[in-house]
Amino acid sequence: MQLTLEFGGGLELLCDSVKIHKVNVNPQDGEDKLNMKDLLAWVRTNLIKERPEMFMKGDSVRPGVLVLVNDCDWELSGQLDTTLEEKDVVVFISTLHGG
Amino acid sequence: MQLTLEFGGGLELLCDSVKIHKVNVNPQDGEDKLNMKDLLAWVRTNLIKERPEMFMKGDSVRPGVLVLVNDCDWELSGQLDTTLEEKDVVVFISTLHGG
Amino acid sequence: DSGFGHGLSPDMIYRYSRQLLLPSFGVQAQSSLLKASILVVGAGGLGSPALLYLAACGVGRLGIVDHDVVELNNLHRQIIHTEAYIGQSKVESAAAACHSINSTIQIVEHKEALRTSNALEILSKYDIVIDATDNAPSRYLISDCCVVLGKPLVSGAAIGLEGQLTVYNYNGGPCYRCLFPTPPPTTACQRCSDSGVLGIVPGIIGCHQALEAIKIASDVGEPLSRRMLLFDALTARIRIVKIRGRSSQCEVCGENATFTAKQFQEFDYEKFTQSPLSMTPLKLDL
Amino acid sequence: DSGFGHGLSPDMIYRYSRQLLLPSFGVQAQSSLLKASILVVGAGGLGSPALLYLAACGVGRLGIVDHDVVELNNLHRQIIHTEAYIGQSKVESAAAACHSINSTIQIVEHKEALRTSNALEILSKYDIVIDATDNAPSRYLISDCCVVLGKPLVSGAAIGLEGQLTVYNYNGGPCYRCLFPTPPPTTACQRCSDSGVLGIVPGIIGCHQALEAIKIASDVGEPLSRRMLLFDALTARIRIVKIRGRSSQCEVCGENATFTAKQFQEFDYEKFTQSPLSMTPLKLDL
Ligand SMILES: [Zn+2]
Ligand SMILES: [Zn+2]
Repeated sequence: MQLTLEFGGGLELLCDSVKIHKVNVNPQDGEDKLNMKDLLAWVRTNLIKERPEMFMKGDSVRPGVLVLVNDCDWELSGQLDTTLEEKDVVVFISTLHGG
Repeated sequence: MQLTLEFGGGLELLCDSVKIHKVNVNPQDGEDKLNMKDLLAWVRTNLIKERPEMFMKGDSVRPGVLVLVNDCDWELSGQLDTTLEEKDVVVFISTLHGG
Repeated sequence: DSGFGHGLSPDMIYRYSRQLLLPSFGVQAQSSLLKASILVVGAGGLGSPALLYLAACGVGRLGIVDHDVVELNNLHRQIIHTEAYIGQSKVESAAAACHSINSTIQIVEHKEALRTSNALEILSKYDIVIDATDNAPSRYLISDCCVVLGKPLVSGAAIGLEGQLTVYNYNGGPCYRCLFPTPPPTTACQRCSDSGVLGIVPGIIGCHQALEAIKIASDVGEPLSRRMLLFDALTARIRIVKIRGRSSQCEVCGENATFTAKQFQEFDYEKFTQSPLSMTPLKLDL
Repeated sequence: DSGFGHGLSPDMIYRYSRQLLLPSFGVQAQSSLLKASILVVGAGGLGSPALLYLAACGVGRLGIVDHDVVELNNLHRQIIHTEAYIGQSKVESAAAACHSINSTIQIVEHKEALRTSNALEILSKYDIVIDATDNAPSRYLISDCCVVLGKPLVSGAAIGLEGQLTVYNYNGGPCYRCLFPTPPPTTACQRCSDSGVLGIVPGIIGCHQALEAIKIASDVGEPLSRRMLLFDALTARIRIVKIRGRSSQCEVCGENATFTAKQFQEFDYEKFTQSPLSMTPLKLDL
């Protein structure tokens, strides 16, 4: 499944400072769907190069990270249970505090 | 065919000051496709309430109007010959000169 | 009343004529602005353009909170301050600048840090609050105080080459804690003073904060509530995304929340976020 | 050179420290900015924030072109001017404001209207041009002149509650005429002075113009070439759309175009667009 993953607000620093990743992620063996929980595990294994605790906490993202699936907060689509579809765009962005 | 048509830069004044129009436009009798030329004729007949010369010139838009199909200049997709698809978003925007 | 019915003097009509001419703004929206009061917390990178534009457009009463003094290394982004004010209070400097572009509005100087001990009193005097601060504890403190007082909050942030903006606690929308119930780890909380920022980035976000406050104050357009603007200056990309509504579980604004003024005053925001409300910036040695 | 290798004096290091700290900006981009020259045509609604931020961030030489004087009805949006400058030259007023926030850069005052007779000489002295004017003939004149001289052009416009922004003639991208080969009917050319504008709208667009000019001058990020930003303040919607590249048919920059400096000087932009380069605004009577 082709997905576009974007990292912002400093999270890109955890993946070699690359903000946009065009990736191919498939459902796990025996599954026919890919959900956000699967994707997070995949991202942690395949994209996060350092300080994974700055990206995840338990099996979700750490506090202060917003997750957007197709420009929509994942809280509105079922959070970890959100089912992903071909060509979806998933954004991980750390909230900023500066000014 | 369901389309979203948006007017901006003052062009909305030609259609009752409504900027966003969700419309249903079908190919003409005997045709299986709808292109931008057909859509312009449809817009002129169905949406433009006043001063049509501020919207069209000949069978195209007047000078100073940009046409965007799915956020992309119609010059890049074939202008009047651009074929429209279900759920396309077409923006008509007048260039601004103020400051 | 000046006798014109709309409450605008001839001088005001002349000054604000380009806004009065505007069919979707006009006399009614301008009159609302002139009656409105807006508090800007922070006269720094975000607050600078926000304050200048709010003063210019005719907000009736404009409050400024800050405890800092102007430093030379602020001037690359804090365009409200001039070299002549280096070493002086940011609030005095900002108030003087606002007064010089519009002497007909009221400007209120709050030369102190916003804390649980003074926030309720200060914020209660304004219709709308703009969070233009630079740290996590202040953001929780201001949002909680706005919930307690029922004030809409226009929240902006910028660091490096990125900016973010949304409106909290407006018309049934979420508060800051609905989005961020748990504070981030302190290592994730960068400040402009430590991590750097391109000056124009808070400039753009601060302008958007002024716009959203103007829209709320004049009851014109659709404020950026339940939506968030995400700005990346480097690639010139802007997303406006849909965010969650008010959370029923929110500890401050949720259905069963009982967060009172007294609890607010006793809440330790520095302990909650594990970071100080204000701090001395690092020194740069090239 | 100050002896530090990077050409930055200790005062500059302190002043620009928040930009120097930024990994994606840093010493190299700051040095480029300090060596760059940028011309802002128009010290009005768009030019005000653009000039303030360009001065603040450290553009080495900043030119300002305008022939107007400051009026009270400018002040709701032209935040670079103060009440004290009403009746005085906009260029002098803007130059004084820029100088007061950064006395270390060079500011050049061009107190005249830009015309075919002086444009080549003025524009040739700068690396980058910002179009912050308010009328169609000026926009064609400036773009054509930039093509003749090979200068990138950061073009912004705002009216009412909408704004637009793009970069022309940059890195093989289109010029203004590639997009608009034929001028619009004069009835489609509104000016802020006639049709009204909410002050913060040119504020936001002018800030974006400063950002794009900074990116080009410092060779950082992706400038908004072949893309256009469309901003609707009322609904808080921003689109960044893809626009055409250079047109091979363009009469000024196209493959077979032979538009010379001499032709530029003889071109009648007022006749071409059927509208004057400058004009007295309407008077508002409520
Ligand atoms: Zn809440
Ligand atoms: Zn061209």
